Amino acid sequence: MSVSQLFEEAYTGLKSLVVGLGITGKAFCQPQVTVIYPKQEVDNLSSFRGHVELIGKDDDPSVPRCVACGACVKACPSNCLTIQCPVPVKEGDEGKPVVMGPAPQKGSKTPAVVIVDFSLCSLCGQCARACPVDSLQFSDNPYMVRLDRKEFQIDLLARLRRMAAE
Amino acid sequence: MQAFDPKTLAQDPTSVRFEPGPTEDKLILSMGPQHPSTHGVLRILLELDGEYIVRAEPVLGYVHRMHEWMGQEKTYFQFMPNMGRVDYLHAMAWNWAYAGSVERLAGIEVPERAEYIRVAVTELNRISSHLLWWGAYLLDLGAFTPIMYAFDDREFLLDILQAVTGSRLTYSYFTFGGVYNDVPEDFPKRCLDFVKLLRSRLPMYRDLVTDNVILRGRCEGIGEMDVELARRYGATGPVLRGSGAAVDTRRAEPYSVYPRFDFPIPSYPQGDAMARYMVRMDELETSCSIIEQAVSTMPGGPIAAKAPKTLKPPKGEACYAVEGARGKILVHVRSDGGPKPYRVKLRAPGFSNLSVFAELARGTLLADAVSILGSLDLVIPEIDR
Amino acid sequence: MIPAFVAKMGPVCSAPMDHATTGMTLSITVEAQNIVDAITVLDAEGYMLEDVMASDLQEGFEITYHFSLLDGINRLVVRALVPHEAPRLPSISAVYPGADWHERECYDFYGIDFAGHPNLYNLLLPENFGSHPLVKPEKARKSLADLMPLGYLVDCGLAEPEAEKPKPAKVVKAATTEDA
Amino acid sequence: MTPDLMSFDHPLTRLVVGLLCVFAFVGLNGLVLVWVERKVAGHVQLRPGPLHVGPYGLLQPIVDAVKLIGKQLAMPAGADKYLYWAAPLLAFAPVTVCFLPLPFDPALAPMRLNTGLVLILAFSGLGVLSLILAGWGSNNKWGLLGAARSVAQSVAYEVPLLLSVMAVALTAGSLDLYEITTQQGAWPWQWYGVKNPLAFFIFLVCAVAETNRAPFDLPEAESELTAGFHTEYSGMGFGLFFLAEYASMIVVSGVAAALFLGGWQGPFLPGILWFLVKVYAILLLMIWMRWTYPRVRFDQLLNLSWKWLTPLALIDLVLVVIVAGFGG
Repeated sequence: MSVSQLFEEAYTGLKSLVVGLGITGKAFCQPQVTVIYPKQEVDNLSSFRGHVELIGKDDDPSVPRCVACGACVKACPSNCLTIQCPVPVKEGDEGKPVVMGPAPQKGSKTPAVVIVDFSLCSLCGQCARACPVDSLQFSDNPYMVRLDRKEFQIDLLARLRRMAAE
Repeated sequence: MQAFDPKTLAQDPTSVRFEPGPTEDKLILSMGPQHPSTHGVLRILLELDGEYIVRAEPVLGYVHRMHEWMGQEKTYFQFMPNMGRVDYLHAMAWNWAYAGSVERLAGIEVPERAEYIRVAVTELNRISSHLLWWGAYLLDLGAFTPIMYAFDDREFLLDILQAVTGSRLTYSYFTFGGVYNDVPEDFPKRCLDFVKLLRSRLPMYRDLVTDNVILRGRCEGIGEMDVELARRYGATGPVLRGSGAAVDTRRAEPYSVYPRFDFPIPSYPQGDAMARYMVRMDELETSCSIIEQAVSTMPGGPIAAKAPKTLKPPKGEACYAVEGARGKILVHVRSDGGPKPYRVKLRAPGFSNLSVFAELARGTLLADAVSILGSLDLVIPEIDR
Repeated sequence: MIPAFVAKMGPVCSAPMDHATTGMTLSITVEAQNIVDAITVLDAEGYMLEDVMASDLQEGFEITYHFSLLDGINRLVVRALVPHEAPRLPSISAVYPGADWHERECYDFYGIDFAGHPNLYNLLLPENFGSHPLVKPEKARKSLADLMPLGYLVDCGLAEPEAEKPKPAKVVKAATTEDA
Repeated sequence: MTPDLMSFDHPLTRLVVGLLCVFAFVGLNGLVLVWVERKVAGHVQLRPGPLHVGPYGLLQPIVDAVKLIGKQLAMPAGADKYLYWAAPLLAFAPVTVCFLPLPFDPALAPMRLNTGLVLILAFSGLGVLSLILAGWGSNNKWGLLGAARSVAQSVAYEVPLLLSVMAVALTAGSLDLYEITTQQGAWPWQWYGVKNPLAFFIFLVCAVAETNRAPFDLPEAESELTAGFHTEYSGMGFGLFFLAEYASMIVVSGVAAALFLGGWQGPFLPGILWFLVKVYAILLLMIWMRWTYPRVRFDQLLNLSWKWLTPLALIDLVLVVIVAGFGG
């Protein structure tokens, strides 16, 4: 390698270093892009896919469309859904307290308990896909901070009633 | 300093097996599982002579999750969300490989619109993977700023993908026969805007990093491999293209609607870390051009074929190869006609790419080994599965 | 159409497959002891080792090697069957160094012993893990006849062709497997 | 009014008061530098940097310091107890001595020595000893590799550093920093940095390497050696290394300001302010470089020193001698 080549290489090398400084220097003067979160709002929450929630009937939004068939429970890869209905009363057992059993139960067309355990959920949407009456959808609730994992057992019926009331 | 004593590591069978070399002044160094540049929890046992590497052996399995067993235990639909977790950086390609192999097995036709959406989101995801690699690789080489610029650009992309899929990282967007839900109205416009933005940023990337004399010194001539070595180890993707073979599964074994798009396959003959770097930088542009073509010619129609709620493919087997950001993803599914696969085999490109590392790292400096490791673009969850 | 080099591999049987429905073009079954010779032929032909997969069947462990050329649609699988009692076959890691890790993975999951492997220890599982998680219980195992389509079984002499049901796949076969 | 250290008659009193001032100066400037570094890094990376503690995050370094002091001082098993704890102290102590001959202002030179430059170079050479002890004493392989790197690096970069300083000392005809400063004028064209830009450039590069700053931060290269020589240090043990790094940055910037940029001299403003402005300009350049470049490789680092900087510094020295011979 000749001396001139050597110095040419050194020159281009030094130039690239100066160009690099120029770029970071320019960035230094540009406005920042950080969203300082609790003080500023994040603007794309509407498309966020949170835990599943029930969809109410068109005529009565506080009652879910759900027919308590149990398809979503079976479809869930992580077993995070619980749907319970009253177990049909056997003959001779009338008057005893109502026992809840996993859906489907004979004679029950609405669920008595719908719980999603969000600490297990991986948000895959298989439950919503499996639902025959389109009663499940993703919520867009990103504020999911709890102190105990048990608190992630979300009562969807209560949530639906609350949403309908608002 | 105590001499290396294999007895003190009796609880660790891997280390015991990695005996000290023939001379005593070799240093056995356990790089990882917690090390800044092993990208997660990879462990590499190194035998060093000074700072020169005599022997390197990757130790895997720290994030092993037994996906293949889960594949056998879950139904076809239930295994789908696992695919986003295998390689969290290019989840769409894994989605596609599994969906594609089951579609082949069950003979499900995918509607045209779904194919175009698949292409668009997979290429977007590829760009996000390459951008993250770019930043992380420079972090390995000691430059802290580029990853922030890369993440700044990646943010726009993740917003687009969030609007489509609802999540920002571990997508499970594909279903058998199509995609989960339709893209929003403004999807093509946002894609084109993003492509424009990225193209305006690429010269900055080049000036700041690619042309930088220090980076060139760290990458050029490091970890050279040729096509023959890549073939014997099964290295694919940018690693293979960086060795001079212009091979891309999207072109070699065309799937979906890729044959309809016009895109170049970047390849560099040098085979060093710089060549792999350049291939990935060029692929950013390639993916941009595919996205442009896909969203501007996206037809209307249904987004998913009618698939039964419980899928029971006929007995048989099928594989599906997809070009992921790291190389050829191959999913092989065997069915016995039941609702669960009999066997699912996932071929992770990073697994084969990493297996070359021992060969490439021999005789290099420790700093070069870090550079080589970074240039292979590893995602450890994909390698460990 | 079966390429000429297949004959050199000493196949027990070779069945063409339909790429459109299976993603493969050719399936070659060889004796487990001959695997290294068979794969040396593929190496000379310039094939790349993609993957090594094992599955647990009633007949034994079936080890499936996926090969393809760097370019083009030409994936072929080489299969070898080893019995459950003595799951042992020669290692091909001397021919394809990339097979090293794939074989270790099979050893992890199925306990298949690759003779002549330089480094046969657990790769993904801890070294003292003890068991092989993907080995199926006796009743869950299926035989080849339950897993493979009829066309393949016929080609391998495992079943009689059903006269009334010509496989549509067979028609396409000739069109898609002529490369390699 | 500027404080006048010269009013203390006895040199020993001056030394003690000077040392106390230096400790305060180093501590305060260290904290400010941490803030500046993080703020610059933030803005270069399009993010705000420290923000929440105090106005503009100004109190963040204090919180960090309190956190570091509050942490447990852990020592790895098998470490050499004395070497292990001596290392951080040894890293910090010599750097403070280096401040003594620095002329901050005509009235504010803690110690005027006619061999001030030699003192600084000698004591900054001691700094590498602490890195070796830290790396060796902590019984950690990463630390050992870091220590080995730091030795080779400091040996390689002392040479061109000395040569470039010698070029200036020859021109000025003195080794006293006060003397060298006064020989330059208030305006840039009177500075040695402008008269002899090559020596200035070599000094800057070597200064970055001597203080182990990116892109030459090989002894602690975090993506290769996790943290190099201070891998095992926690709490204030690490804090002292951290402080020593910033202190030695200030020292080399101070020396550069005095040698090449006319020290305290400048129009209109008081001397101490000019001196600090010049020191901080060089510090900012070092910080700016850190957040721009990748790290060089070890052999490249040594090659740069032996194949480029040392010959160039020698040529520069010869030129200076010739010019001084003809001129003087």
